[in-house]
Amino acid sequence: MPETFFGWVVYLLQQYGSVLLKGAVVTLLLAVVGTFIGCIIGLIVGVIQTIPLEDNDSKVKRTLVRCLQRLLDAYVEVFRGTPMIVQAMVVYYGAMSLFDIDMSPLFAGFLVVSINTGAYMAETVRGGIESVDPGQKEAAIAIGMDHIQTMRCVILPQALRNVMPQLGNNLIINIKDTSVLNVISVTELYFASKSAAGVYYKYFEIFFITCVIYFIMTFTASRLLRWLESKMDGPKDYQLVTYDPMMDPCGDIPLPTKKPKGRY
Amino acid sequence: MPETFFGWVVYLLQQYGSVLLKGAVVTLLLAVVGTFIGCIIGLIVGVIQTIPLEDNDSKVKRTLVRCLQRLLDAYVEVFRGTPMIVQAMVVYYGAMSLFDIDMSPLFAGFLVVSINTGAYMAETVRGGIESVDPGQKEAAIAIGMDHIQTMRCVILPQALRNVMPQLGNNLIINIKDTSVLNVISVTELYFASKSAAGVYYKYFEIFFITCVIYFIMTFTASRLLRWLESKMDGPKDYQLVTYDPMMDPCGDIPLPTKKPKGRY
Amino acid sequence: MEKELLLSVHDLKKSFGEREILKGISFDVRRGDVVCIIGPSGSGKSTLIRCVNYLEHPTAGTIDYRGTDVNEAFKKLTMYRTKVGMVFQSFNLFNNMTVLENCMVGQVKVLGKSKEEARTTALKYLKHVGMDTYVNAKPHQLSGGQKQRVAIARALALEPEVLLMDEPTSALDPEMVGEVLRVIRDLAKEGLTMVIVTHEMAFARDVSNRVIFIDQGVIAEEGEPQELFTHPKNKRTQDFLSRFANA
Amino acid sequence: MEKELLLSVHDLKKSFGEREILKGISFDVRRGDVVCIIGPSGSGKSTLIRCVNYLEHPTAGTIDYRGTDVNEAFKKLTMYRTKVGMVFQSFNLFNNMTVLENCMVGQVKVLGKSKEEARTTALKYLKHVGMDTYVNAKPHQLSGGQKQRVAIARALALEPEVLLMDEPTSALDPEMVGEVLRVIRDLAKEGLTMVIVTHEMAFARDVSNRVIFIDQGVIAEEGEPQELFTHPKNKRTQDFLSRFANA
Amino acid sequence: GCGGGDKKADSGKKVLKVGMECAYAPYNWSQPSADGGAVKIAGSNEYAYGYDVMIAKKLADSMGADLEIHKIEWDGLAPAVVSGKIDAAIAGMSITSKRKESVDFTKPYYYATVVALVKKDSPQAQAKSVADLKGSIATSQLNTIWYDQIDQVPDVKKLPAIDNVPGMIVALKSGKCNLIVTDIPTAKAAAFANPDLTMVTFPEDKGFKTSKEDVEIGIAIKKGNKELADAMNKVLSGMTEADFNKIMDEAIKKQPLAK
Ligand SMILES: Nc1ncnc2c1ncn2[C@@H]1O[C@H](COP(=O)(O)OP(=O)(O)OP(=O)(O)O)[C@@H](O)[C@H]1O
Ligand SMILES: Nc1ncnc2c1ncn2[C@@H]1O[C@H](COP(=O)(O)OP(=O)(O)OP(=O)(O)O)[C@@H](O)[C@H]1O
Ligand SMILES: [Mg+2]
Ligand SMILES: [Mg+2]
Repeated sequence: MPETFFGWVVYLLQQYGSVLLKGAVVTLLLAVVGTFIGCIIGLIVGVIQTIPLEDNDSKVKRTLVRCLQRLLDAYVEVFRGTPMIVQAMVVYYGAMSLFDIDMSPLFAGFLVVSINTGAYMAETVRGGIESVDPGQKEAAIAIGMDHIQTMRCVILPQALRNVMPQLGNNLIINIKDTSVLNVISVTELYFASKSAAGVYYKYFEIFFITCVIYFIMTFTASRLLRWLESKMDGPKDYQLVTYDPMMDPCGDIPLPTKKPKGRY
Repeated sequence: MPETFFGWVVYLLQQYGSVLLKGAVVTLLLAVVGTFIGCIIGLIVGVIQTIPLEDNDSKVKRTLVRCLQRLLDAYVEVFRGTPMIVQAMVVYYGAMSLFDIDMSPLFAGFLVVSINTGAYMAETVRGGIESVDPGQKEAAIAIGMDHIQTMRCVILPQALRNVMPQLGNNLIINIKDTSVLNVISVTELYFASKSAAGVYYKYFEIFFITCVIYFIMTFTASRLLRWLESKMDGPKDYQLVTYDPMMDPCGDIPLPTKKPKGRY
Repeated sequence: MEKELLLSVHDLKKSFGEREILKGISFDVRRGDVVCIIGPSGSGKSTLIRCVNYLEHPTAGTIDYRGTDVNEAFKKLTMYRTKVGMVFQSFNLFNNMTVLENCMVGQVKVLGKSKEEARTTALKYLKHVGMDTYVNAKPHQLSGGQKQRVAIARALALEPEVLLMDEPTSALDPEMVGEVLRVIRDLAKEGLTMVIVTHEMAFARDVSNRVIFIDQGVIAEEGEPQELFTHPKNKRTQDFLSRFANA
Repeated sequence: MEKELLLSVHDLKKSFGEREILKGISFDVRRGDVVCIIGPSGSGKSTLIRCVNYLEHPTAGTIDYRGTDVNEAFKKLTMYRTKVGMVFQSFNLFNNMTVLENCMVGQVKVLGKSKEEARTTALKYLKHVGMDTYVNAKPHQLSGGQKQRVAIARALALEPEVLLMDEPTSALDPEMVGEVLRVIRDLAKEGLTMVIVTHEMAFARDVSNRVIFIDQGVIAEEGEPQELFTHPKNKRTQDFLSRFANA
Repeated sequence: GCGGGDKKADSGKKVLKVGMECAYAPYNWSQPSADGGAVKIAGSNEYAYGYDVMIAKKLADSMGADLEIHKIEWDGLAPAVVSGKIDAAIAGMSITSKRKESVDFTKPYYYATVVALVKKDSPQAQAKSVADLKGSIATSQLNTIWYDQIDQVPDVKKLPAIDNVPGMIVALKSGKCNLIVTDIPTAKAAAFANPDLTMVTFPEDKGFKTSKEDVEIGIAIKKGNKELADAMNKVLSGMTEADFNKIMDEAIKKQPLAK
């Protein structure tokens, strides 16, 4: 048996390296898939929450939309307001005892993370949609687009861009928060490391390894998302097809480029 | 002994109501104080991260500021990237075994939540500062303010307003995430309910109560913060001291008020 | 011979909440007309032109398209809007699309044209406004004048019968006003029917064949540009015009 | 008798990265001068005026204040900036303060005046621009013209020797240009020394006693307004001025 | 469900689904290989072993069922039994009358003697009786009878319980407390892994006073599942405390720590 801290770290890595790695894969899978589906849920909820009601809409449509919006409000509040561990237990064990639905732990995990992320993202998406210049919507309507087209072609692509940083945050949070899913027998990274700790009674050594793995995951995720963001912004330059005849006659007037932030 | 679900809920409430309530108080205390201090940390870090470096600054100052900024970057990445439960263990037990610092669990709890929130808020504050129109900063500099004055009088008050929704989010997250602090013997709500559940193995009944308490706390917190936001926006109207002689001669030209969002 | 009647607005009223902004406005637009709408800030010019395009729903009154109420003539308002184009003060180019895509999206999504066809039409009108070399640029890479020219091309690409413009040059640097006005002037010469809200009095006088002066939600004066600018009858018109002598 | 020399700019150069925007600019500002700077977009007018206020640090060249290099004459740049005020195109009123607070904060924080004193001075200059009735308003509640008048009062409240203005009316609705120009005209009449970047040619001709035409980072032409506007010598000046005949 | 009777594996044999943490040596732990007779954990490539698994294997064999191990966090075990996700939780659970409100327990499958776990170099290590531990700072595991036993130490400073064993050890090693009350297997494993810790046992009359019920460790099954209870009790009735201790010794020897 090893004697030193790092001796133990190396030893545990040999013994449990592959198990921890597998746990990390499960964690990553849950976080990525959950965040992805959660975003889609958030997107849909966000879009429904921002359906405009016109004065001349029929009463039926108004009540229907209002009801749906209140319902979704409740969904957002309840799922943001209660701990995910409880949600997991209710979904997994509750479905079994009440409706005899025997879902697999991983499926339940995806479900819970998605629903939970969806509730958080719904608010974010709504903010993102509202932060898009209203002029964009007006212009879309003015060329004859309907609500769905406006959202799909004009508003959402821009809202999504605004929402990206928050999405990254959510992914990072999910990577860490999936750890509660071990109560529904999902063996993700945290649980894997806990069982390793429970076998060797070495807490700090194992968690040192775990922290490094978590850190690698979250760091990679956040860098990847930043890269994605800059990718979404597209190229900074564009190609003139030919010379522009309407450009200034006195010659060299540079195109207004976005000024770099000034220094003073 | 009760027979039904709600019978049990009532029974457990009688048995454990006061324990749960005490747990809720600890949770709330940790979340509120932690978020508050975390915000201050985030604010300071955010301000340092945005110190502008001028071309004509001395090399010493440049290196110093750069180093500090890299250090704070590391702080943010590490504390965002690792689970709070591990941070709690390291701070509480690590301080004891390595430096013989015997802090109380609650103090360690405040410390951990604050540092953790600080790391999250730092990014948010940076975003908030950067989202303030650069013209505001220029104007402040142009009337002779220095960096500190500019930040304190002009930028931060506006950045803080932008950051409020995110602050609310963080408070809610903290209310729920303090649950991991039971590893350092902080008896907060989740821990209290877990011990209650372990006695009768009535997990669903106890967690129903706990969820309701959590929900009340998070819901109240989010509504309170919204109210605070609208409070910060100040009154919508203002009083004219007297009639404005320079106003339009053709009479009734209303002041441009912010147009309510159009409906179409 | 009278020119064909395209739009006629009857006693249009619009309230926001308690406040009545438009208090009964009627006018006709015939094929080839260039109608300029002038008036002080807050008088309701934007509200009027937005009502004509049904971006705002009028509280009362009707708008007829070729003699039939718009709500009857078109099953969907979206189709009406392709007949009556709109150019905004703040350009409102779609930020997530290139110049070319901005001019194509309406044709493809609303008119259901093929991409090829849409591309050809878009290029035609971009050339018209002198922006065909910028097809790959994103809106944020253009100057204000260039943006507005693209916005005009986007509206034209749907080949509308009438083009509405709400202060097309107000958001521009003075230097760039010229290029946009030049484009509008060309369109007027080619006989495009237009309704233009503007603060450029010299331009309004030049380009329009009718000027409507709106104040406090009603048409205070209306007439031939020469007449209205040189001999305004209404006291308010006189006051208003006097403020454009640049202090 | 020569008027007192306030500012003199010597061979000022400014590069952003590789690109040299200002390529050596020299001019003097004497007490009571009203210097207008005109030139095409992107020619470096804003950069120049920002350099004069040290909002940008010049790459080369010096700026003298009353004959002494600014960096020597003032221990801190902040004090220099209270002597040389600045008005921005986009007003840049502090959004988190009322009109009165906007005009007081500089006096209290930078000049170290008492609140009472600052209040009196602020009110005096707010009255000057006709905005003393709006002391309790927040910037977002004001029209553009009103905002710019407050911004001028804010700059004046520090009682600077020279006032720099960068296109003070470019962001305004045409209707509101008048009220701001009127204020500036009054200040000129009272003998305030000003350097104004503007696109309002008529105004520049009226108000200034010297006009500087900048193109591509150098002074292409400089002279009395009458002379420069009616008989521009430089080909570029002619081209540029011709574009203001509104299309 | 009626306890493994309704779900058939491919082989046509009954399946006995058993839940445990697999993180609590020597009762149950997980290991990367099947060494020594470990059982594969459902839905993973890990293997579970330990005292609980050995007992589970015996039970499954006698019932003619295939054993399926589910790795579930402690807090999930009771809901898993109640909802029927698993047939039995064999995880070192203490039998208490209050818990019987929610689940049924089989006869005890182990008797866990209560001992003290302390630092080797601390005065507590010399204690000859519970009274000698006077004035200690103590804690134990959440939801165990051991936590209640702490009260027997005179003038004790009782810290809040900790919900996992390694956490408890960390608290002891860091000096936040100087006494942990737990059972022999746990204390033995902990002392083995951490040479600076030692287990203190007391003579019967000077040790922690426990009723027979306090030390009974049982198997939790769904309420009313008589068939499974009977089947399990039949096997357990045939075993004595000595048999249990023999198996536990084997588990302690086989735990990864011992290698
Ligand atoms: N959606 C709305 N809700 C409430 N009030 C509105 C709305 N839109 C416009 N208004 C009000 O209606 C009045 C007329 O506004 P409108 O924009 O039509 O004026 P305008 O003539 O276009 O002025 P400008 O020359 O400044 O563009 C204003 O007082 C404005 O505050
Ligand atoms: N901070 C900066 N970094 C890099 N380039 C800059 C910066 N500020 C300005 N520029 C560039 O310097 C050139 C001159 O800009 P400037 O704003 O001085 O022009 P201007 O004459 O004021 O034009 P306008 O009339 O449009 O205000 C432009 O090409 C601009 O892109
Ligand atoms: Mg308008
Ligand atoms: Mg400029």
